[in-house]
Amino acid sequence: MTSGFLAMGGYAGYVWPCIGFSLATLAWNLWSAQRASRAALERARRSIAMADA
Amino acid sequence: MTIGLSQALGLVLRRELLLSLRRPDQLLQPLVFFLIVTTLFPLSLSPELSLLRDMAPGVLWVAALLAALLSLDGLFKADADDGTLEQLVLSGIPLGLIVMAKTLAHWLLSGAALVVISPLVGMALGIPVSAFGTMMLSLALGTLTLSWLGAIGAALTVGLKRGSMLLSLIVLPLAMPLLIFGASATDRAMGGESPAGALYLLGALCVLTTTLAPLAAGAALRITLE
Amino acid sequence: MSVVPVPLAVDRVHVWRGDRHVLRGVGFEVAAGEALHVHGANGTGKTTLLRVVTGLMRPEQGTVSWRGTGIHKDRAAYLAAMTYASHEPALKGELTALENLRFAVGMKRRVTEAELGDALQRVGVAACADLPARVLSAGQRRRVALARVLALRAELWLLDEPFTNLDARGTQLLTELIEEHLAGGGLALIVAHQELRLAATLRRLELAA
Amino acid sequence: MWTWFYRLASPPSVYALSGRLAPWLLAAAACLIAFGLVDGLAFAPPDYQQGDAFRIVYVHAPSAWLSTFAYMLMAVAGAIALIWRIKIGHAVAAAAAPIGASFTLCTLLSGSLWGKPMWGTFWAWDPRLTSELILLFLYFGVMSLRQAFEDPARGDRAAALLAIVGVVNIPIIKFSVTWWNSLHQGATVARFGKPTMVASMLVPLLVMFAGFMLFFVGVLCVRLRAEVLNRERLATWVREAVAT
Repeated sequence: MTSGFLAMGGYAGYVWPCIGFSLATLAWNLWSAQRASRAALERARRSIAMADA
Repeated sequence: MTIGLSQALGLVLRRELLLSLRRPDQLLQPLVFFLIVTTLFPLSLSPELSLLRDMAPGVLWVAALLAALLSLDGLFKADADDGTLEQLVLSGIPLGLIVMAKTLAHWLLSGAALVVISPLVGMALGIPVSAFGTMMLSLALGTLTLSWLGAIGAALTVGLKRGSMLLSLIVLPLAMPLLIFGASATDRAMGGESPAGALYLLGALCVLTTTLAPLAAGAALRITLE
Repeated sequence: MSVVPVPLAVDRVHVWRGDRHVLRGVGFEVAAGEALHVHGANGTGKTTLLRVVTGLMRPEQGTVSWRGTGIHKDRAAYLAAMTYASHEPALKGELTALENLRFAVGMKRRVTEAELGDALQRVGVAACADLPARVLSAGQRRRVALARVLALRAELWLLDEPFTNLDARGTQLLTELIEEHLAGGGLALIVAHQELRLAATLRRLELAA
Repeated sequence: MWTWFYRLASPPSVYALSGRLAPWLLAAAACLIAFGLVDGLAFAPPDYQQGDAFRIVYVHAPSAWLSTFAYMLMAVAGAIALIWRIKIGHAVAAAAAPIGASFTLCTLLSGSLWGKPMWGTFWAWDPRLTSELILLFLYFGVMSLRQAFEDPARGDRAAALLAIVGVVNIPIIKFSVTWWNSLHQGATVARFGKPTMVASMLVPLLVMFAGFMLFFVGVLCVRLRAEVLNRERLATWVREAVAT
């Protein structure tokens, strides 16, 4: 059954890359949102430190 | 502001026209650019008029759009640099009116000029004389619509150092509908069909931008002049 | 006896430029016939304060009011009563001194050619009225900008470094013009780093770094 | 009534709220998307016309919808911030832009892959893909304008205004591209519109829509925290929030 499922009725070459792109988009969004919020925290700490100094 | 709105519009319009006419060399630049870009296509495609004729509306319109867009970059920049834009804003004349006067003056000296020399380009690209009427009408409406969109872009990027590239990035996507309608109006006129549909749509775009753009560009100026 | 509100009142204005807290709760009042001299080192926010008072810039906190009402509430009334001379004289190089004046003043009020001529005469640049502004010297351009301020006959003068590029006679001339303006019941807010000697009530506002 | 809204929209409470909501939203989104994918790819029947290629709709349609929804949200948030001077609107708009742009790109990729079996090429200037491409340009314009200003507050306001101008133009662009397409290609291209959906096909699609929507709000919350911090760096409440 799984080989039929993987073949996607002959369109495997189109369906699976699409799923791949979409999951990649979701992953990128998570990763870059995380990175942005970490960078913002860092910058906030630094400017507070500068303000205190 | 003790002077009436129409006097204010007239005054700023006269000022802009006088300023532009004092620098005629700058007025020629968009026209020469229009001719140069048009010449690129036969060189890159083929000298065969019959071949060029199919591409002619697109070539003419893209060249006209780019020429008009490049000349829009300086719409507010010169006044912003020498401080007169601030005086205009502080004169009490509504910002929308200032934008309207400056954009109309700019269109008269650039967009309209492109329309006047467009038959020259039309012939060079093999557009039949019978289509010249529609071509010029659609170009007039199209360049005016573009001037309004460009005014918003110019107002948003007036203070920026490398603003002209950003201006094109902002305005061209918004100008795609008018390119579609304008080029297809010319194309239909060339094919002998009635271009009425495309012209009406182009006219509608023109009216929409004429009414909304001054408000948007005025608000943009207030933001960038802070 | 209803207290007539002081013409110009600035109340606890705060402005940030990115991280820098440029204006920290600046507040003052200027009455008729008074001038306020704003001074301080470079970068202490003198020009920013002036731009806030002109209304070009909206402060994050604090208000600027003219005759008791916020300048952004009744914008037309305030703009009719004030004139702003920026750090650089706002002239178009391609236009002559007279044309610059005609447009700049004509935008705010109906003005006759005679009045324009008198204003140029008063500031001593009548001779180069028909020369394009780009050929004038810095001092002459400053004087044309002063002619605009004069011809507008505004109640409130907002001047940003008006004495730059002026020679001794020019400084003397400007001092007289300001004194006449104040004597006539006008007000002035002057940003200048040099000392001012005015025969009128002159208060000082120091902007700390 | 307004004070409630102002308190909610105050940066510290938004910062705290979005921090608490984000994990739940993302977890729920993960479940829904997992379920939707499995159901859509394995159990839903193939389309009688396009066969299994049709299953691409389960990712294409939700991301296409998100690409437009994010732009609308960006424009509305920017407008609220411009008109009522509620600063948090600019943070929401700045947070929504990159997410919307990424889903626009995903829509373009999955759309052209979906079109390949039908058109024989990846890109055939299909009206909907062309509008999606122009939407990507609009996103790019707004994001680069926001970055172009040194003073972030002015960049926010300029980007907000451009987003409003953009949102007015989106229907015009969609109409003109469709009009242009029907002009030249006529009806020859088999329009891959919404094929008739039987219930078992529809359920996974709705689940995927819900999953993508929750995912979008979840990521928006995470990005919002970053944008709020960037704009409120020197506010007093940031001290405790950052200290933990």
